[in-house]
Amino acid sequence: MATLRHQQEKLGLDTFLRGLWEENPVFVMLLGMCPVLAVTNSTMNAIAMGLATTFVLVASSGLISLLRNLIPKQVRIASYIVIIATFVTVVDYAIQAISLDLYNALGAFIQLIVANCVILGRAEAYASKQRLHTTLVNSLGMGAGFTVALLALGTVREVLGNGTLLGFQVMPANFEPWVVMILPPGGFFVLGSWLLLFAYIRQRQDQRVLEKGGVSDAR
Amino acid sequence: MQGESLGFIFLNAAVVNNFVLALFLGICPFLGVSAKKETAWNMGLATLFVMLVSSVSAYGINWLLTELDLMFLRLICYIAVIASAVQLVEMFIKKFSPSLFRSLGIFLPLITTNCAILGLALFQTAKEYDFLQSVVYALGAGVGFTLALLLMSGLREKLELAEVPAVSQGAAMSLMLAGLLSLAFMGFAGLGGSHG
Amino acid sequence: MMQAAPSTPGFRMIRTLGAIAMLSGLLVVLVFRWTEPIIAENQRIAIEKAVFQVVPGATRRVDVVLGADGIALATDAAGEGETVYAAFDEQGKLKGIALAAGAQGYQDVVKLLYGYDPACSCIRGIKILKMTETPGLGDKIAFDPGFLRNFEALSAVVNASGDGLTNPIEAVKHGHKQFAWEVDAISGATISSVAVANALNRSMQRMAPLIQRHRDALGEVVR
Amino acid sequence: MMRLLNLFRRHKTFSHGGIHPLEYKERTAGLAIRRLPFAPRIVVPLAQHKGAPAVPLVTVGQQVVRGEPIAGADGHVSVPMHAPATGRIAAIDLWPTAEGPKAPAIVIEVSQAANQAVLYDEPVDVLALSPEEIVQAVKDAGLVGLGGAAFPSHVKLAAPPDKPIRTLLINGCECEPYLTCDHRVMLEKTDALLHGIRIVMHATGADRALIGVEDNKMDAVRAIADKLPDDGPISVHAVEAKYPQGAEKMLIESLLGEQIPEGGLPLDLGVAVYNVGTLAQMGELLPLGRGLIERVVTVSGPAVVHPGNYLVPIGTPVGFLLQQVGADAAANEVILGGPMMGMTVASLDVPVTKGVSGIVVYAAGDADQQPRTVYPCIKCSRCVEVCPMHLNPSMLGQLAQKREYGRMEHEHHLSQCFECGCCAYVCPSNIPLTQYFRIAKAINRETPTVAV
Amino acid sequence: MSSLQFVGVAVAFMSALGVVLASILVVANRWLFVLEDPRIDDVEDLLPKANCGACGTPGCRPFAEKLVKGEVDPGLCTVNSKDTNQIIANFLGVQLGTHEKRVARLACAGGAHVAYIRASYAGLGSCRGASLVAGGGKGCAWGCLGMGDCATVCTFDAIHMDRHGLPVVDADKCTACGDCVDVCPKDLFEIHPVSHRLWVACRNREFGDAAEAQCEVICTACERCAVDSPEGLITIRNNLAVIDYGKNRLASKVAIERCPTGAIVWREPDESVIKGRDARKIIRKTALPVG
Amino acid sequence: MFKGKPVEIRTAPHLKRPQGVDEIMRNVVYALLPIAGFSVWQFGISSLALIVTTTLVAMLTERLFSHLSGRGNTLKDWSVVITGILLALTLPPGFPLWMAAVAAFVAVALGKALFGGLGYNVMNPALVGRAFVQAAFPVAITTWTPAFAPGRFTEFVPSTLTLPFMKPNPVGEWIVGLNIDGFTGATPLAMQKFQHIFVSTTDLFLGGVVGSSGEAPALLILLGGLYLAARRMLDWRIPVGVFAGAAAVVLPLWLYDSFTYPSPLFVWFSGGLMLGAWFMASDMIASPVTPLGAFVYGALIGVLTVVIRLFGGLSEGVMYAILLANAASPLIASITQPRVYGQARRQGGRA
Ligand SMILES: Cc1cc2nc3c(=O)[nH]c(=O)nc-3n(C[C@H](O)[C@H](O)[C@H](O)COP(=O)(O)O)c2cc1C
Ligand SMILES: Cc1cc2nc3c(=O)[nH]c(=O)nc-3n(C[C@H](O)[C@H](O)[C@H](O)COP(=O)(O)O)c2cc1C
Ligand SMILES: Cc1cc2nc3c(=O)[nH]c(=O)nc-3n(C[C@H](O)[C@H](O)[C@H](O)COP(=O)(O)O)c2cc1C
Ligand SMILES: Cc1cc2nc3c(=O)[nH]c(=O)nc-3n(C[C@H](O)[C@H](O)[C@H](O)CO)c2cc1C
Ligand code: SF4
Ligand code: SF4
Ligand code: SF4
Ligand code: SF4
Ligand code: FES
Repeated sequence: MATLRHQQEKLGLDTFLRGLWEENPVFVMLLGMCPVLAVTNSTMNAIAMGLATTFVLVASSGLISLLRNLIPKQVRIASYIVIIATFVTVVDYAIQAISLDLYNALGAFIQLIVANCVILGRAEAYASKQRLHTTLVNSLGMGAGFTVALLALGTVREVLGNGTLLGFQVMPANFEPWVVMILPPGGFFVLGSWLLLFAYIRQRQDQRVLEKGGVSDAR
Repeated sequence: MQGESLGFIFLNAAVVNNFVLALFLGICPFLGVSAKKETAWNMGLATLFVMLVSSVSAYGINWLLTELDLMFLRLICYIAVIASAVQLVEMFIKKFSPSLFRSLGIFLPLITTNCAILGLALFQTAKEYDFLQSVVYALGAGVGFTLALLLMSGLREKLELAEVPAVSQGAAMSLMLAGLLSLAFMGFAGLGGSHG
Repeated sequence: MMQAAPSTPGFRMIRTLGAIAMLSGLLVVLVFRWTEPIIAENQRIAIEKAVFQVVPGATRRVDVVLGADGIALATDAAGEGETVYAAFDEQGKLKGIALAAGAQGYQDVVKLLYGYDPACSCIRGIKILKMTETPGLGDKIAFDPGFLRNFEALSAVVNASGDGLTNPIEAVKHGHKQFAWEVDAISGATISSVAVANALNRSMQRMAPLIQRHRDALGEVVR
Repeated sequence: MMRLLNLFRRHKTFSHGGIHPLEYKERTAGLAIRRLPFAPRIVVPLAQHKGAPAVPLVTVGQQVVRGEPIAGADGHVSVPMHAPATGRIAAIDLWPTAEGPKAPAIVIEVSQAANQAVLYDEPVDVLALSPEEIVQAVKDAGLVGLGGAAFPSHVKLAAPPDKPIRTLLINGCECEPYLTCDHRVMLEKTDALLHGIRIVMHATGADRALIGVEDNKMDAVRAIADKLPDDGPISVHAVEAKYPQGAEKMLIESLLGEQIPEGGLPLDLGVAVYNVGTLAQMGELLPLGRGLIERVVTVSGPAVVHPGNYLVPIGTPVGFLLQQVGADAAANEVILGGPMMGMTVASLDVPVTKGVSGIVVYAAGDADQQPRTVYPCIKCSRCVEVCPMHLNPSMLGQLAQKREYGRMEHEHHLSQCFECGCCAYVCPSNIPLTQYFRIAKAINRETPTVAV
Repeated sequence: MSSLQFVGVAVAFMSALGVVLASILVVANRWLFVLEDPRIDDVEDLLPKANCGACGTPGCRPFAEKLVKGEVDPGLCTVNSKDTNQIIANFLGVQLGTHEKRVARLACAGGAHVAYIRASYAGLGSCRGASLVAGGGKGCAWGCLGMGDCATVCTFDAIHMDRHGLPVVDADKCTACGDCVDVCPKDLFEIHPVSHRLWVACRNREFGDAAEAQCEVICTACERCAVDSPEGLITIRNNLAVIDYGKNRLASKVAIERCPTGAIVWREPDESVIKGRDARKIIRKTALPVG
Repeated sequence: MFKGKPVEIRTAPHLKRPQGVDEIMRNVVYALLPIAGFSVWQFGISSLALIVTTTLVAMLTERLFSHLSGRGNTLKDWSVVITGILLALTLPPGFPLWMAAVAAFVAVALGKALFGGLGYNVMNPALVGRAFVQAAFPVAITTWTPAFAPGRFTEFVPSTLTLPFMKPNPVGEWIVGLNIDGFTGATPLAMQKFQHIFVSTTDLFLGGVVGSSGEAPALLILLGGLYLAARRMLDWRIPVGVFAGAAAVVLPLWLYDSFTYPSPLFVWFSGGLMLGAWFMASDMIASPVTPLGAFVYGALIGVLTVVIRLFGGLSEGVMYAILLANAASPLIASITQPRVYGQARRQGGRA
């Protein structure tokens, strides 16, 4: 039956950029928050986590998009999860093989990529309905958006909380680090502050549009 | 660890290393479903229940996989079994208590994909808990999750009635609140450990 | 779509999920087989690095299971007991035993590896393997030079009856160390320091007598 | 132990809440009741009481004599009106009321020549009548509650057989600041009051009557007690002077130790509550067979030159009354009733009605009139402490600000609030809590769907 | 265990797991299936979720249920754009349904520049609150208090207060949800189809000079409109002109021409207001003094 | 009379009790001043600088945010002055001023302005500020300096004047240089917890022990608190609840083993419990409005404080206990709603 929402999307730059900003999984959709908060106490971790997640996202979305017409509705979720878990296991072993230190630093969160809401969300909302090429580009965009968000947190937290960036001292030697930034509350505060900043910018923009006599972009 | 007492495991999972506020697990539902006390309570109970189910299943699977020497399949098996179990529970509730389903409705699928559930399974394996310890761990984690959710929902309901500045309404405020809660929970650090 | 449930044959569901599971099993097992040796090698290097760090002068290690009724090579996997790493120098002389230990710290369990030298009845070094202590405070136990100096020769002498230590290993407040078996705590991180001392003490109370009893046999395992 | 406590709390009172603002009663408490001249025009609104408005019995241009019925009751919960003065019916027209909306009223042009004697009376021996006849007589007299609510008095007399009235409470608390009319009535019309009590006891079959008087009026307590036998069915009790001791729910709790169930009436406890003024009027009017045409009104307040207790014909415009007693040049606010629950009038043409027990006039710049900064609720819990109905005004106020009227009713018992104003009086944030609650109740009444 | 065996065991285990789980789900599906028309969710997704009630149901979900059952037309939702309603209609295979646009109208024209104030109100800035305090202090006891409860309550931002403190309805935005009707303490709003062109913008029930002493745009019950119009279209009740919209087709601008105050008006299809030629021209821009 | 000017209409009640928010807040400031004064006498100009810094920064932050959100000048309600002073009183006397400024900014911005200012904060702003710096600078905030140091009125504690964002200047040598007998840098609570040494209650009562700048003079705190309670400016149930809750946990333990566990008196008078119970737990905005709720809330603070002190990793728990109870207060309020008149079980008619 022709349902309401299944219009095939046309491929365009927009497909990619949306994930980066308009529909940024972290800043806008508030998905996949756990790794964002948990592993961003250093920039290195943030990068590794971002790349790993992007890989899983792209690979699983692609496969799901390919199989989308073969999977019956009732076992949809189970199938998606198995597929995602497979790729996560692959990444898990790959990282162990690349560097044990990195693996230890990321803790269980590599395996928890399985449960990352972004990936299953994308599978449900996009990959299961769209053709392969748009899916790949879209999930690449989402992955990039996710990585950017991780970096936004990781750099702030590492610089303030440890005085370093990617392990290199960037603050004066006598700088007193703000330990709280590396601790759990710091994660919440930094992410919250980013959101506040975005909200403030958006408000200012709206105000400016209103002052010019226009209508704000809301319908 | 073999030596840990059940009481300590419970306290540790519930408050000291609270899943949401200290370990960052299950943040998405924590932010999503904490607007009303009632839904928070329901969600907390549902999660507690699923955690128990998942803890027991994970213990079983782990045993089976160790016997078969297939440990590398652990992640896939955990998630597949937990997801199926949750889906079963969902159908079951939908069938037998539509009212409960309406109040828990959307949460059940949310719980499936919730890192806290999977994290619980992975952590209990990593900590090599025996069966009883695993169950208590799940209980503690569930209670801690419910507690965090309830506190959060109380605060958010209170702020519903406040004149919150436009900028800080919504997700930003929820995160700041979570941060404050997390800051307060730091007071529990080291609770139950032997000090002095 | 509404009547989807009855109209999808159960067989199709089973077949699809089965097939997907099979494929995923295949993929994972292949990756696992491929990375297994690399990971094992990584782990070996990591363990050796740690063992050689806590037992100064060692260059070879042998994994041994040490229990009440004797010792066995870990590869034989017989007997009850705890896996320890016997460390030897180039000449095959026993330089010390590396053991794992753990205790509750400020936030969570602190896990560490330490080297015990049966010849001097003392601990020769420690390495923190895993902890979540507060950065900038409790995490100093991993690298604070002053604190690590405690473990260059921390006394752990087996008592006369051979079932424990003569003097338990204990942490004391910063600047109050008097005896060779005391650990001088880090100022401001007493709890983390206590955790290290507790871990060592608990492990040593049990293991030091065993090591001393089987000291000769341990020296032999290198062959 | 209890006795020790009683040292601190000599007189009975209700269990929770209440306030004690300055009383301001001393200016008028000692002044005997006096009459004032008739106003040139008297306005008798047809709806002065709770229930259906009365229907006019007269036509424009007709001459009426003081005490003559000019409007008849329309149904059970309704009372007739009597001409408060001899004169000519000038109009039956819309007239300003204290509540706001204009409402029909009979306007009488007072005849300056007449001697204003009451010619309509049919003396009877009330205690010889049957209860039904008494109820009818009370109704014919146009008696309503003079304590403020103006509820037709006969309705309360006619208790259904399954809920007989056992106890009569007579409310002489007069807890509102400034007001002293009930105080004067108790002192000056003690006999009429006691006679009224006996009539009601006779009509209802109640076997005891308790008069509750606040302990700041001990002279009234003594005056009444002097006329009562020690062990008779009627007794007088001092209760703690504390606002709103006079609210019937509080008084019942103070004197009987019971609470009216939520949504219930005093009747559910076998109790009827009457104001002392009501019963004094009953004791006076019924034997003469007359109608209610005047009442005692305390006129006071910082801006009044000659405060006092005045016997005022019903229908006298407030403006005329103030001319007689003299008002300060700066006077700018006129309250019908007491300052805690009374209503300000928007027009001085508004007449004194049966329910008006006092007129309080403030001048611009009085301390209680200063504009105050309204802060957000600081959750200080004072309102919760003073609310005699044990409500949570803080929460109610916050919900009202967010227009959550349904939740106010369903989760926080809004309808139990009787608008006593204690919460708004104490609120340090100056939140107009009581006004919020009035708005919420009005909206809930009109749109029941909101309250779902 | 040989490599091949190892791979074999793993693959076999996973297949078995997949089959077992799928079987359980299949069985469960059979036993536990709950029938619910999935189109309800789909339709609800397309509704605006304003839950305003303009469609006559308590909210969007019940409306969706009724739509799917075919009990109502999609066109009843006045909040959605026409296009979206058309999508719903196509999806359900039904007609959109024709529904005339309805808007909220105010029965008062007494802004601060024409209506007298008799007492100054101090308290909460809420019409309802003011109306409970001696009616609010306005000379006309029926008139708009101008504190904007209606503008606050309108979810669709369709009401703004003009410079004289009168609410003005933006016909494009108004969805006829009726919230303003409920909230106004003076009951001054009514929902009308835009085809009702004749409109009495007054509720005052007093007569002649007494009325005119309260407001300059007041219905004085002079009966000119009633006399000029076809029989029965306009009657005077309680000193107020009342239009019988059952005879709407007889309505014409003739009715407004001789109104001395401009209390009866003609509304163009875009809801703009036309007054009669005899109506008093008011050039005052400032508020009348209080008193 | 009434000629030419309109009558005023307004709503009942027409009487108003005069005590307003600003008056309450001002009185709390008065009650705090003696404590602040004692702190200055005890710790000298470092303490004075600390108090001035936090108060000024808190006020500036409040002004900034009230301006940004268009709420007018909210300094007039005085509440932010309390926040500033109380914050200083909970910090160590030698706390670097720049860190104190951070604490004050966070206190007002994160603890209050974010949620809409006065009346809407969900946790005690001063304690939010303190908890933030405790987590950010855990070493600095546990570095204690001696009271009654000679020359305290002429020289600052070295760490006080640390350059912004830099590590605190070390105080170890300075303290040794002071040559004060028996100064160990440990608070009575730390001594009790880690060394099982109990400081006498009299010392605690009269001040002069190591600790935060304002926690020492239990007597002054008590008097200030009683003054406010008598004027109904704070809810007496809260401090009473705190003391009851603390005693309920510690009394059985103390009776069981008085060597390991402190006495209730020690618990009441040591650390910040007095200051916390009277001035910080009692902040009405983050505590339940219901009378029973206030007591439960207080008791929860007492219990949590003792639990954290005795069984947790920290030696002092008042701050966290109050923050946790603040977080729980909406829940407490919702389960302790007053039983409405007429809903009662009938009280036996005693007529
Ligand atoms: C946020 C925070 C984190 C802390 N982290 C640790 C820690 O990781 N390890 C530790 O031993 N103490 C930590 N502490 C301090 C302890 O609670 C305790 O004060 C200290 O161990 C006592 O040591 P001292 O007597 O040398 O000051 C921390 C305190 C705070 C406030
Ligand atoms: C519909 C209705 C019916 C009432 N019926 C009775 C009644 O039967 N008996 C009675 O004693 N009072 C009755 N009352 C009066 C009230 O209990 C109460 O005395 C009156 O509303 C004024 O009380 P107040 O001034 O304390 O508010 C009734 C009131 C209303 C509104
Ligand atoms: C807050 C409040 C205060 C009241 N104070 C008095 C009072 O002081 N004296 C009084 O007679 N009635 C007072 N009433 C009215 C009584 O509740 C009750 O209606 C009256 O005593 C019934 O008698 P009545 O019908 O004869 O007037 C008060 C009512 C309320 C709600
Ligand atoms: C009795 C009392 C205690 C107070 N305690 C505090 C406090 O501990 N911390 C604080 O920031 N403000 C306190 N305040 C001030 C005020 O309530 C506080 O700034 C608000 O929390 C800000 O919304 C107190 C006020 C009073 C009346
Ligand atoms: S006005 Fe209502 S809420 Fe306020 S104290 Fe009186 S009864 Fe309670
Ligand atoms: S008295 Fe006022 S400020 Fe205090 S709790 Fe009640 S409403 Fe809030
Ligand atoms: S129309 Fe009604 S609600 Fe709107 S401003 Fe006028 S009086 Fe207020
Ligand atoms: S509130 Fe009134 S003006 Fe606003 S949309 Fe509803 S009907 Fe129209
Ligand atoms: S990423 Fe953890 S719950 Fe969403």
